[in-house]
Amino acid sequence: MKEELLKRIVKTPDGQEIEVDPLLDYYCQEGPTVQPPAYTAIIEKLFNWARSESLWILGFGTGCGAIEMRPLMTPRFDAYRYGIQWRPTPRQSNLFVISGYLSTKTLKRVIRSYEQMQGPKYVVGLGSCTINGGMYWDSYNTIKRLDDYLPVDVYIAGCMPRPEALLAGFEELKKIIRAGKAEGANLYAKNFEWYKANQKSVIHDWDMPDYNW
Amino acid sequence: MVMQALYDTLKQRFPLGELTVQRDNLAFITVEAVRLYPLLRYLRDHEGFSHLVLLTAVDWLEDGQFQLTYLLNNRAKCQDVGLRVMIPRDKPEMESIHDLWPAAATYQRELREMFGIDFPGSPRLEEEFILEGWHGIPPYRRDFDTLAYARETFRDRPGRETRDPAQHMKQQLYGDKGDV
Amino acid sequence: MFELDRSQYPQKKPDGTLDIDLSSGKYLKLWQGPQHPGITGNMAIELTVCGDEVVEGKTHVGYLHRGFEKLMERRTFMQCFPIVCRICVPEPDFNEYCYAAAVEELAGLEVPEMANWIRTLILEMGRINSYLMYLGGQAGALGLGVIGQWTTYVRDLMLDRFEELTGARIYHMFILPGGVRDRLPEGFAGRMEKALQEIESTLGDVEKVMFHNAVFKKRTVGVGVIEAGWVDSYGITGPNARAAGVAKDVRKDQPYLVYPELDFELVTGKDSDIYARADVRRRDLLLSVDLIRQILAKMPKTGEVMAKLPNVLHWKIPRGETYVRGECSRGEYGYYLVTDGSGYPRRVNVRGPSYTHSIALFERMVINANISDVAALLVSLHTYPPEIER
Amino acid sequence: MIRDVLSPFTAWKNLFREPVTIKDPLNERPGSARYRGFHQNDLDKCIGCGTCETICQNGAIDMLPVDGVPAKLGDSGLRPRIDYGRCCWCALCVDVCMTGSLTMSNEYKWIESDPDKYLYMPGVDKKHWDNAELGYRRHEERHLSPGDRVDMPELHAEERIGSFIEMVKGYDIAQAQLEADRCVSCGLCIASCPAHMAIPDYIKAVRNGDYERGVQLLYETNPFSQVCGRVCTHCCESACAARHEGDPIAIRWLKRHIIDQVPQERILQLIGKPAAPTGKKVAIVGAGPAGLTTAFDLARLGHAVTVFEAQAAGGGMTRYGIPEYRLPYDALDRDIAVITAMGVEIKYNHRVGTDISMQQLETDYDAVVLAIGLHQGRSTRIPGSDHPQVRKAVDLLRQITTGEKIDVPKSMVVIGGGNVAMDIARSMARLQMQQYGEIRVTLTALEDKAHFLADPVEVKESIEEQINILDSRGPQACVIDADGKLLGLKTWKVLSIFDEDRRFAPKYDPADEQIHEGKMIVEAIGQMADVSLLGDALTEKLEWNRGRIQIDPNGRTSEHWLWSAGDCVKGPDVINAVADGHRVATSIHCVLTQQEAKI
Repeated sequence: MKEELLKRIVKTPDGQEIEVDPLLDYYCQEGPTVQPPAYTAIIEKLFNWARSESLWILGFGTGCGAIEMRPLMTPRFDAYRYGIQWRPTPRQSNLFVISGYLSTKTLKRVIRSYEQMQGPKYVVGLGSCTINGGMYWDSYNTIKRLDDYLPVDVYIAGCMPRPEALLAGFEELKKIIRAGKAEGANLYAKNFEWYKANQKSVIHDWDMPDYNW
Repeated sequence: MVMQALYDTLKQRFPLGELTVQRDNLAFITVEAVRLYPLLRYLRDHEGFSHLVLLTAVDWLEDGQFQLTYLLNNRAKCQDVGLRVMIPRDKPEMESIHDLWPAAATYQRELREMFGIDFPGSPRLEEEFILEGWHGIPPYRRDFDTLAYARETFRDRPGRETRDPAQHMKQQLYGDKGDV
Repeated sequence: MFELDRSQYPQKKPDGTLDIDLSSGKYLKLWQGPQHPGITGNMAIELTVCGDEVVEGKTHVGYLHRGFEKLMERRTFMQCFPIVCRICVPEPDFNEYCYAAAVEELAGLEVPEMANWIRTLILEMGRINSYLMYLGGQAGALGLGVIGQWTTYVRDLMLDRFEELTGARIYHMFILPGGVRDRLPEGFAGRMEKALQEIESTLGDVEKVMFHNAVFKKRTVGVGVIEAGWVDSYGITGPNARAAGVAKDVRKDQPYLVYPELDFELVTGKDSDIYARADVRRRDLLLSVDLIRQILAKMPKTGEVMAKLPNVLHWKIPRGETYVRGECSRGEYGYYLVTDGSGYPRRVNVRGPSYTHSIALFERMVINANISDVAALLVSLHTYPPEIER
Repeated sequence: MIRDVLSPFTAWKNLFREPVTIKDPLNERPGSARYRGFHQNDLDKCIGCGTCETICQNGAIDMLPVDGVPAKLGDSGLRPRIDYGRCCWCALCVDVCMTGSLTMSNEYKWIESDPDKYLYMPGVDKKHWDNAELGYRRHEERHLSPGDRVDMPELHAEERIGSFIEMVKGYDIAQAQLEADRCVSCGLCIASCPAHMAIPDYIKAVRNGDYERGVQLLYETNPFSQVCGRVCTHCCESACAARHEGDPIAIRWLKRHIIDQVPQERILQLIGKPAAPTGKKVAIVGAGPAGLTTAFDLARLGHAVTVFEAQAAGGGMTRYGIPEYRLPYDALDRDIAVITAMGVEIKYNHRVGTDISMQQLETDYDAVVLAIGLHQGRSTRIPGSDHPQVRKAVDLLRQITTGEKIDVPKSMVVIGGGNVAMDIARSMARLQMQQYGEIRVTLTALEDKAHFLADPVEVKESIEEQINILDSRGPQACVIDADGKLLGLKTWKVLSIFDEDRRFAPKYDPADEQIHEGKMIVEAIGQMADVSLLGDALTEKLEWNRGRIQIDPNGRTSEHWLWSAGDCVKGPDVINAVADGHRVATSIHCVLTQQEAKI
């Protein structure tokens, strides 16, 4: 475990000595909860439409597929007109695009970022690697099935998928959201134990709280 | 020819092993581990081989040895010389050269992590470099089976099966007819 | 202008290491990445700052580690060909070329001339792509977002050319051991010329908006200087070295493919700061545009594109070892290949220029830098994380 | 400085520029002509060889059976299914495809919520890109496909025509390795080989230069490798995946190469010793490939085997039917020597029915195998075919082998278009050359050139040896003059051979009549078994099927002690006879050991 995560005594500016246990003190210990639809069907529908038309993607290029995101967010393909934009922080995003393979080291950061995102949140798996390991099927350092660790709404085939295919994937995701079927965040809360067990089975030095909210 | 001349010059100062001239401007020379450091310093300071191109290892599992390859480049003459050092696999330890080239410390960190070769004195050797939370055999060693590890650690998606054409034809066409 | 004395913290311990006591309250640990807009790709830097001054920086890599060098040891020589390009995403072709050249050298294959011309063309096209991405990133790191919008668009024009030539936008998988997959499509040169003109015109705008820009100059001139003495100690190659006045380029020093038949001068700089590096890359990009024109004009119209290969399903290569290098947009890209007479490589080591640039060199350069310059500094070294950790 | 402040404002000029944005990126952007998009597979062209699966470094391809695509010779009936959770679209599978059936379209959009749906069988799972015109195709120069067949060094027609020296020289090591390198190890050939030899494995042994392993593999399924390496009908090569776009792998020549490389003594060592004696005795009638294969297998298993052979040497039809220039006798002798070394006793010049009766064999032995081959020639029964100068091909060939004096005619006509007809024509041509220095052999066949029964290579070589081959000629009569001297053969042009029901009923055009000059006419239109040795009582007892002894799938006749194998029950073919021998040996061994268990 990293030095800064260890339990330690800290001297405050006024000279007091207090004990700090970062994992317990810095994070909320609550787990995620299932969020049932809060409104009547017609309002929920309106909300879903609004959600589908504002896909804010977390700018975290986890793998090679990230390179095709740049053309998408620039004038040629101009995803902004589809209500899609990129945000630098998880707090402002509701869509996580896993751009290809995930090494176990990145998976750990991906879980943290995902858990910090606002619900309702969606995950798009990009390319073969997220489906069944892709060309890294025999690698010791990449996960093979993204859906073991995060709830995935849509997969886009390709290695890597082109911007047009990405766009088609986002359009598909919009349909799913409008239909009220993009329940990833709730699925994650419901099966939290299962997801955690899977995550911990591949991340060998788990030095963070179980839920990074 | 040029590389042979260099070899002959070096040979007057250092006991050297085998020379393999791969191209006009690339040769590999085998040296003993204890001779490496002075040889590198000599090449750097007196022969113009000032650029450490790479430092890597090859696992000769069958021979019980690691081969360390130090590739040096002479920028002015556009020549490369690779120094091969064989070290025993059961005691993988080598003198650090980070004081000759600061960049070598990174290579040594990687070798430590991926091959389990120790370079006493090299900075930040104990820190994790590429892997995180890795226990077990260093992955670049030949006796580490990456496929077996992946199968054991990660779940493959079910639904995959395949048939061998010859076996399938046997079963379909002649297998049940009391073949030998 | 008043100069801040940036060397009072931290003091050195007698053994030479820095005396950084986190609980003293003087220092703060700051992570940049892996999920951070001020980072190139998926990597992280761990900064220890004192005020707005960085006193120590550590590069963390491995987020993209897939173990290529291991995976290649269990793939046949032809099976390795599709996976090598994944080692460096923005400029994959050097992997294909260096791997192919190393295999050809050890297997004793003679590559047809036509294939060499097409290889050179592809490598130069890839270089343009890579530089365009860099220019957008460098400007973006200093808040000049519009440059990235322009360069990404013209880069896409080049990707269209890649698509019609190789059948894919990013991972071209076109240069395979023995040659290349196909000849140029009908009318390729004309469409390429159009794209080149668009790129040139965009670069003119970039020059006006980015290089003749008071803000950009203020932020980059004199910042992030690489001292000449570091070039050898830190294994610096490519534009990073050329901007420091070290006129080294594999294309000239150990000419490969058809570079001896092309007419060009090395692009060098002298100030060795962020601005100089950006400028060297911009001019190098224009050189590549010129080289592509030369290639298309000089290349033969017909000819074989593949050497006769043995059956690729059980291709064995005799025992040997070699190192093959090329000059990619970031510097010296090389493959060290060891074979043992079997059908699989014994060992492959990929030497990406980012390896030394983004770790040893960056960690040295970031000391005493201002936090706000860190992103620009990192981008100016032009590093691609996947080639560091493979 | 001022310039640096103002210059960036030039960016405003873009306000007056056309936008570069693509209006409808979802529909306006088809992949390029070479785009490596989703796969297509032409199911009819695909042969299920699995080469795509072998080359795939991602382990993305499975070979699976498909409804409506049965396994048949040369087609495994399997088709590739690609896991798009693995594929990287490198197109190596397309490049190595042996038939060019696998291609790629220029389509690239495929979205799913359920990741399990990405198992995709191109051609079977219908997709809108199945007929896409654009997309990646294998290069017409087939860069990654195996190269051309290595030519077999042979004696030229002029060199070989005057003698019976073996005309095929055999590959040297470099040639053999080059040829073996072409094999993609798909294994489609195994099913088409009657003996189901481990062909890909022994070709691999050639590649690796491990000839001893090769010999072991050969002897697992075939004790007649010298023979089969030279004269096998090589059904395997007609099922070879390489045949679709080029010549098949020279499997037969590679087999011969293996056996040529290992000295006889070493072969004997490699095969090992027979099992401990079982005390069971088996008699085999006929020392041809079927009989000797049965003998070899049974002897290896420890049974005491005695072979009765009417002729003075073993090999049966391979010795007495196949000319020496195709199969030298010493090669055959080496095969037989290995078999006798296994403890098989061969009694030459023992004609069953004359020297010993079937009844005697029945009482003296635990099992008897009838492997008597087809040594009686059929006759055309045209007028004049009973003339003494009208001969049967099998009889003549036997005479040539035994060295009997033959009155070689200056000119002759052969009737028949099969391999035996070619053999006798070419043998007689050699004798004519030796005796007269010129060749005058005419060969008339019922079939037209496109449907010749003989191996195309045989036809080609016969023509090289100046044999006058006439197709579509139906023999009508042997022309005999008043003195009873044979003058030649009268033939009519053949219009058709079979009637609507595919029955043999040739139609001729009498207007197109020719007389072919010949002092001798040889009938080479087929052979039958000489079953007189059975004796009346046994003939009566046995069940028959269209003139052949009725056998069950294991080669056992209606008599529990009697098996029959080889040409006499299965028609003429060496490798079939070998396969039959194995089958019968297995059956006998099974029966004998079961008897043991009962006691």
